[in-house]
Amino acid sequence: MTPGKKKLSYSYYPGCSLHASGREYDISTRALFKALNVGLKEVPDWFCCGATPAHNVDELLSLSLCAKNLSLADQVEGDLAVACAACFSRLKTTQHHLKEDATKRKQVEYAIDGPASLNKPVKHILEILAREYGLAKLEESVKKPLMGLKVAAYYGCLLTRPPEVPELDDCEDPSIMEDILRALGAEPVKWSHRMECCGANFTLSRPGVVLKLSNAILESARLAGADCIMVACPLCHGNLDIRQKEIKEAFGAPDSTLFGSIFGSDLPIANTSEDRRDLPIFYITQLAALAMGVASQSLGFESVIIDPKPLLRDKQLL
Amino acid sequence: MPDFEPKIVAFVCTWCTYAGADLAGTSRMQYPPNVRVLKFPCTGRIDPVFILRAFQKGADGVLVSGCHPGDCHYMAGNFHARRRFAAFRALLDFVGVDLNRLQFSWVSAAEGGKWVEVVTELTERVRTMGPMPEFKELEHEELWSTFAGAAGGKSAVLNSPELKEAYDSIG
Amino acid sequence: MQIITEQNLRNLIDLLVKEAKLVVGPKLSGSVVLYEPLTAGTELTLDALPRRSSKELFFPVCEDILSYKREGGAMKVTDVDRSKFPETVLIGAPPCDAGSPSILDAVMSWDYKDEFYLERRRKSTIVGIACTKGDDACFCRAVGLSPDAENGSDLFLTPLKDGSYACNAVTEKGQALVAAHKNLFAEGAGAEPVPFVDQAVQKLDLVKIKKWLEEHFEDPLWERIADICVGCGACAFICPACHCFDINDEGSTDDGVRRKHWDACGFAKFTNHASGHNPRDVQNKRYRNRIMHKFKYYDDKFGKTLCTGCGRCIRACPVGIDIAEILETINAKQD
Amino acid sequence: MSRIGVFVCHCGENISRTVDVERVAKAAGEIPGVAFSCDYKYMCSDPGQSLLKKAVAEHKLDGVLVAACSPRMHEKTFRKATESAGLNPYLCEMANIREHCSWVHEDREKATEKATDIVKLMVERVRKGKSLAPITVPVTKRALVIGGGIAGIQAALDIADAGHRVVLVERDPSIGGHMAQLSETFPTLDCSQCIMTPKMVDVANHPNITLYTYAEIEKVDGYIGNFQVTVKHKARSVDQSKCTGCGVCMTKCPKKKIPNEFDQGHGMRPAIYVPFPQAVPNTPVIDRENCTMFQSGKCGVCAKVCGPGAVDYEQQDSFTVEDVGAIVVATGFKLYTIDRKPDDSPIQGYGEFGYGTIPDVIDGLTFERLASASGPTGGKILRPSDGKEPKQVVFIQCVGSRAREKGISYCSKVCCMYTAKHTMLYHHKVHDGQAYVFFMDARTPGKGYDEFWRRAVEEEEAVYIRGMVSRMYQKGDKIVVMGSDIQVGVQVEIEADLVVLATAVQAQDGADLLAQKLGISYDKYNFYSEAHAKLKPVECATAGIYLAGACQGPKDIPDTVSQASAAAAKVMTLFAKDQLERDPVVAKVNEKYCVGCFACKKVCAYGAIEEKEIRDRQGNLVKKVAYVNPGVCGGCGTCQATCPSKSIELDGYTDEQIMAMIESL
Amino acid sequence: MNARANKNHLTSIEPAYYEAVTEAIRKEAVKILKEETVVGVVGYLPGRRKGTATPALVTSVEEAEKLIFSPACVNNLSVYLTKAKKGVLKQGKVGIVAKGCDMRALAGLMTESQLQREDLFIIGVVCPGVYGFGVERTGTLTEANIARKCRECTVHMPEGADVAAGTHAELADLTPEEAEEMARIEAMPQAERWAFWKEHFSRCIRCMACRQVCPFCYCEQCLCDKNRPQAVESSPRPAGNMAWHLVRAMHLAGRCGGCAECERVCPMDIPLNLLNRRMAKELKELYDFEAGLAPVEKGPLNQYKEDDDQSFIK
Repeated sequence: MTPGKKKLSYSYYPGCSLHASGREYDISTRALFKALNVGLKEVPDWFCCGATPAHNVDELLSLSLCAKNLSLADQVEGDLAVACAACFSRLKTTQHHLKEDATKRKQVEYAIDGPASLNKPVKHILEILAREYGLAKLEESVKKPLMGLKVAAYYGCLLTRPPEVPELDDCEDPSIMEDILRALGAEPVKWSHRMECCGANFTLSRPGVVLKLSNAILESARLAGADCIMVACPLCHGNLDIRQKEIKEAFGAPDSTLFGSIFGSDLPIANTSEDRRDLPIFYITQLAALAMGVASQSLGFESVIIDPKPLLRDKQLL
Repeated sequence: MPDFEPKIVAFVCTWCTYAGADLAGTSRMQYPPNVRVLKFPCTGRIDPVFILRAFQKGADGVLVSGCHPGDCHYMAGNFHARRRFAAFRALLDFVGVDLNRLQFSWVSAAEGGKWVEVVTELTERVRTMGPMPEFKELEHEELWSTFAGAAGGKSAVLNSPELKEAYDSIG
Repeated sequence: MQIITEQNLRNLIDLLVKEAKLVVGPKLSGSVVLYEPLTAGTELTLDALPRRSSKELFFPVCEDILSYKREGGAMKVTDVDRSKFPETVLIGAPPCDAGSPSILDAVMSWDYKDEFYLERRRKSTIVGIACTKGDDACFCRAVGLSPDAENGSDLFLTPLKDGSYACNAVTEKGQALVAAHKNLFAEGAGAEPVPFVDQAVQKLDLVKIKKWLEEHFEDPLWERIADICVGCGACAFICPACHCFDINDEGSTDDGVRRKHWDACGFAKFTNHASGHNPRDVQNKRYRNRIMHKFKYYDDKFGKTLCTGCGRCIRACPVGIDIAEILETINAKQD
Repeated sequence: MSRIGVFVCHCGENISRTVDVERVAKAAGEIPGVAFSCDYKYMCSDPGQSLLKKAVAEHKLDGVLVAACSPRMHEKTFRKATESAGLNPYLCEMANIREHCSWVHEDREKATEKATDIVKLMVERVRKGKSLAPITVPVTKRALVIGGGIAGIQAALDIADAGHRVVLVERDPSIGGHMAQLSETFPTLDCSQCIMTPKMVDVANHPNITLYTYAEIEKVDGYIGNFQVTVKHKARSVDQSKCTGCGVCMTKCPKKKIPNEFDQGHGMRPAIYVPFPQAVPNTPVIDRENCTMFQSGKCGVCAKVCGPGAVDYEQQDSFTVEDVGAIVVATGFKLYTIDRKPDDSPIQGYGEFGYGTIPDVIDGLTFERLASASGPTGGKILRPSDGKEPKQVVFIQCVGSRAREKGISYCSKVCCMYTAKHTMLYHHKVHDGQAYVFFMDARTPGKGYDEFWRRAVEEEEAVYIRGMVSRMYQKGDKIVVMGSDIQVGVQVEIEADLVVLATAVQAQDGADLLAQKLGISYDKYNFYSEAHAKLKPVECATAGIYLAGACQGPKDIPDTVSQASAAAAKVMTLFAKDQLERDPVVAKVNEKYCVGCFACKKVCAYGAIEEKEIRDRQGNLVKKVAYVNPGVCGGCGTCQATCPSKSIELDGYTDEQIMAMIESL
Repeated sequence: MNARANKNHLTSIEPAYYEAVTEAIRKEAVKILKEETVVGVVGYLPGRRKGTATPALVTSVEEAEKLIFSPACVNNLSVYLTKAKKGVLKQGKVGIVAKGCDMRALAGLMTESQLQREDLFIIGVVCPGVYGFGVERTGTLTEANIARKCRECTVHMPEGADVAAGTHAELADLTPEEAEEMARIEAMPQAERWAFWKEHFSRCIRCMACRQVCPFCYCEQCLCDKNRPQAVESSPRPAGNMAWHLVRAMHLAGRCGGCAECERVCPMDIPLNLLNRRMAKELKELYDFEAGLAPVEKGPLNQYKEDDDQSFIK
């Protein structure tokens, strides 16, 4: 495939979240790709990748789920585009494991009754935008630059980890989101918690942990002066958006602590911000589509909890 | 084949496996007497041709043994040997030699017991397999045009003084 | 004229095998046709020229000469029992193969009598067959033979259009063979013979070529045509007339076999002296020897050309050296 | 026809109990080429050896086979006896019918048969064997020491004290190395410079030592006993023979704000400088890249103020060739940095620590300079960003070390101890400060080491947290260190004023390039490889080259000094004789047939094989062939097994011998 | 990418393509001879018989104008640089016409210090395939007369040549006969494999064409010609033949570039390339090495890694 000559076109694995709680990620992805004139063809009959609990319960099952999805994806031309960070991680991890471990590969191929497609390139939306479409072209395509919007780009824990698997960017110090934001005309803030985990795995089983972890992320973004947070994962979005009010209630007072101290008062405690303003949580595709001039009505801003429209209006982006 | 005594040839390095076999001796361990040991400075010196030749000359099983990786007295000889023999095995397998007759092992100077184990296992395995027919048969095979049946006519002993001198000077 | 049907020809083979004779003829061996012992008439394959010539019947690829063993202080030497060589019938050799013994007999019974060759030769009967195939490498006519030349054959068969063969018992051996199996042969006029194939190289003036060779031991031609030779022995080994051999002791100094096997002038070590000196030190000198031997030296000594024009060397040469082309080149020379 | 004598030993009853030695001797007598055979009770005894010598003379033997114990036991004995009987010792071999036969088999019949076979086999070996002459190599009794840290200094002094001449080459302007940078040393807390500088002065004053500083190894030719080493003397821009070391140039130099390497970039130095006040030699160099004179051509102050006129802006790099017989490599180490690594580096940086962008995150060596009385802060612990005294200091061990995911799996060995030392030094200097240490394990094997560590924990109030740090980031003027305490099982977050990283000890930059020049091997971390991990820990595989100190792997000072003295002892052993005698089991090339594919050279672990040009009488190149340097060849024979045309052959184990043995099976 | 799907299914290559390549070679050869860049060019001249070609070293412009490229240009010419025409390299730079498969030999010979890149001017041929042995030589290359090795060619673009003649971008998608045969042999029971090879090797007459035509058999003293000691019997008997072919395969392991010349020239039709290919496959699997893709410092059997596979060692 030679970029530039041929129209970019991808097979597309949305994953369960994007058809449910993260629907706005799906619609904005489709809207964005349409605006960029990039083909996107959904894999027929795809099913759940098993993220994020399956691999902790039954490794073989989780590998087989992804392997089957990959072989389904093989039927559609073009590299496989994935928006959900968890699906992306599972699909890439599966390819990685099965390449390394012939025994497992045999087991999985037996289970899915066919060859595991280990060489189908799996690409996250971020790398498609930044590398395949290209930052320069992205910048050119911007119709409505996101001027003055201070964004905390939040990577979460899955996009770049473990180091040898995703091949997306530097494992601990990535810049791909910030690069895209700059291309869109927004202002990425420098902040500390962009790589921390929001606790997605525990969202149902141990919500307390989630509240703590997500609070730390929100606080860090507020301290850095961000107007909003940008994510690339429906699970992160869920925690940061849906639980934001809950978090506020749990950690209302400025002196509540994020973490317990182990040596009583010996250990210093992280500060919290004075102002606990609401932070709208955007998907990368929502912001990008907005910048491409896609009508805001078709980006799912209505279905989120923290209404982003006041902020967007404030920045004259609506 | 109850009476079959396999002929086992062992190519060993002097520093590890030969010493390991010595240790088996000083420890008075017992193992089958079928093995004949050829000492080399290092497994790196062992040419695949030697193995081939041993089979041609009637070996039913061949053992190649040297120092464990990292223990080579010459630093890397066994590493080179390892690659060489990995390739040679593949070749023998491809032409239809049963690799159960060719054993490779690392036996250190401290592993008298392992030497006994390796030699015993190979000897007994080859014993159950029976004599190695392939190369031996090949040795005696002739082209049709040679009329192999004609070999073994009348003999004469050459021992005139001149001839004797000539022959003696050869070897 | 005597006629034998194809079926009877095969039956003849079956009978000969029953008579405990060694019957050798073209036979499919793996993917190639070779002269090999036939166990039944059905094995005879006449639609392709065998890859190797029939010379190995008398001059095997490799044969034992003697074996030796040191016993005590003395060396015990055991000869090969040549009386055990079997009676042999060669069936289905075209003139370019059947003709080779009549060339080689001269050298093999010259000042040194090669007992191995001669014993085999004495015990063999050759049934030649006229050649109706041929390709652009064939040039038997150019060296004085022809697709129906009977040289060397004891019995000669000519393929007829109805699939049977006209027979001509050339020698007593041939007559004896026919006489012993009379019922397989029938008297008759026979159908039309199958026509022969035209040859690209027609006639060469072998006398003129020999004269040129005599005068051009040193000539730029040698370098030009022969420096591309890579020095293998393919041409010599499959040639019906080449007869160089090497003798090797195999085994140890105390116990072994002395073997004689084919050698080739293409090999770098051909004529290498024990001193390490080699008078034919480069490839073109070795190739020159090949031509000289075939078209001059052998003629000088025995009045024969050491080539039957079978074209095998042309087909097999890895680098496309074409002896017919070389002869044509020499033939066309004015000086 | 050979005339071999076979002597079958009873070894008391050790052999004769299970092997019918008389039958073996009789069978041996019938092997072609055997002229004499007998059996005897104790071949190794004096009468046994006399029997051998007598038989050699009486039967005009030209080869000897003693069928007895393992050659590892008595080969030397019988070769000596054979030699005294007038034969080449290498014509004597042993057939091992004790360890490999009588001791391991019980069946007398089968043991006898096997012993006979072993004898037959070995007779072939003797029959095809050749006389070999021992190889002698002349030795130049002058040593080269590369690297002027404590390892190089110690080795140079030891060799020089033994009366041999030494050339010491140091890359930097002064010797001293890392040890000169240290504040105090564990486990005694004595001042590093106090024990180091006298040794440096000894080097400078030693009549047997030629010191080249600001010099590097350009090229190494030759082999054990006979190396020719080209040394590049980098242009100092100061004539060492004229400079008095008065230091006026340094005080007058207008360019003074250059970060001082010796202080890990935290102090300042002028463009003409000595790295530190006690430098040896005390001759400054001009840092041309930072010198106004060199950059713009306008200045020349130092030349003007220099009384003796030693400053020479025109000076060029120069080269000398040193003939030496042995080389000690003591090039030391460098510290891992957490910066982003170049793309081609197999070692990863620390993105989670911000890739070194936080100014108050420093490494251990920088802390040494902060704690050193001669350091940039005069011994006060002040943090680099704002010069404030840190009240909360977090020390993190194993940064880079034991971290496979970062590309380094080894332990750096010294960090546990120096971190403990750092907490103590900190506690001594900042009484109200608190030190935290994140650690995986505390590794303290050494004399007095564990006691020292316990003192840090128990008496000096360092808080040791077992666990690693996952992230740190700047928050205001604090550094938030997020980690885990795996013993308590909780996440820990500390707001620190200063973070000190015990970063991994790594091989010096360019260690691989130097190794290639020397022809020595190195591991994947570029640490030099010793010839044998246990038995030859200071020798390189390449004969005549020895290792000292951290260039071979992380080491503390006592270990380094010990190894340096060991390397010196090896050099002295080599220099004890005028000529080096070697076992003649070495490879030889048949130049007639060698076609120069150099497969042998590629597999030779000793670097013994060189390319040799064969020229005709007119001097035209005919071909290139392999040449084995017998002084260097180790005798493994890997080259011969590799050579397709067998144009290289190992004496003592020729193909002819081996084939004859196989033939006799 | 599904590369195979994009390959041509039509296999017939018309004479016009070869004529265009011929023109390009002639032009280049004439140019470098005229400019005295080279002392000679090793290329192909037409043979007497229709559809044949023969290797030649041309040293003049007139001769260079006769050079050809056709499906009959089967030879791997690099053999001349290490053997018959070795001497010419001493006189100066030499031009050589090389197909992709021949280039692998050149790279291998550079690895083994037998050639220097700067001594060569490589006229690479974008080769769509050559004739097999004993096929109809009609001038047009079809699935029926293409050589077995060409059916699975992976190197038809002459990477690293000084100039490339021809433009043929994609190869036909043909049945990989050789790979299939190898798979068939590998799947045989061990005794059947032995019988297979024994039958083939028994036919060998030791004419040494395989050795002589091999660019890598450049030893001046072949191990198999040595008689002190005699490691391999030199007489053409089944025993010595087996040993000879095994030793040769072993010596070529990790070096053979897969030109399959040995197999082509074998007058007894022994499938020798299968042995070499099997070794190449093993070394690729074990050490991820492919011979001849570019000159390298060391071949796979001249180096090692500490963690090499040793599952076969006890």
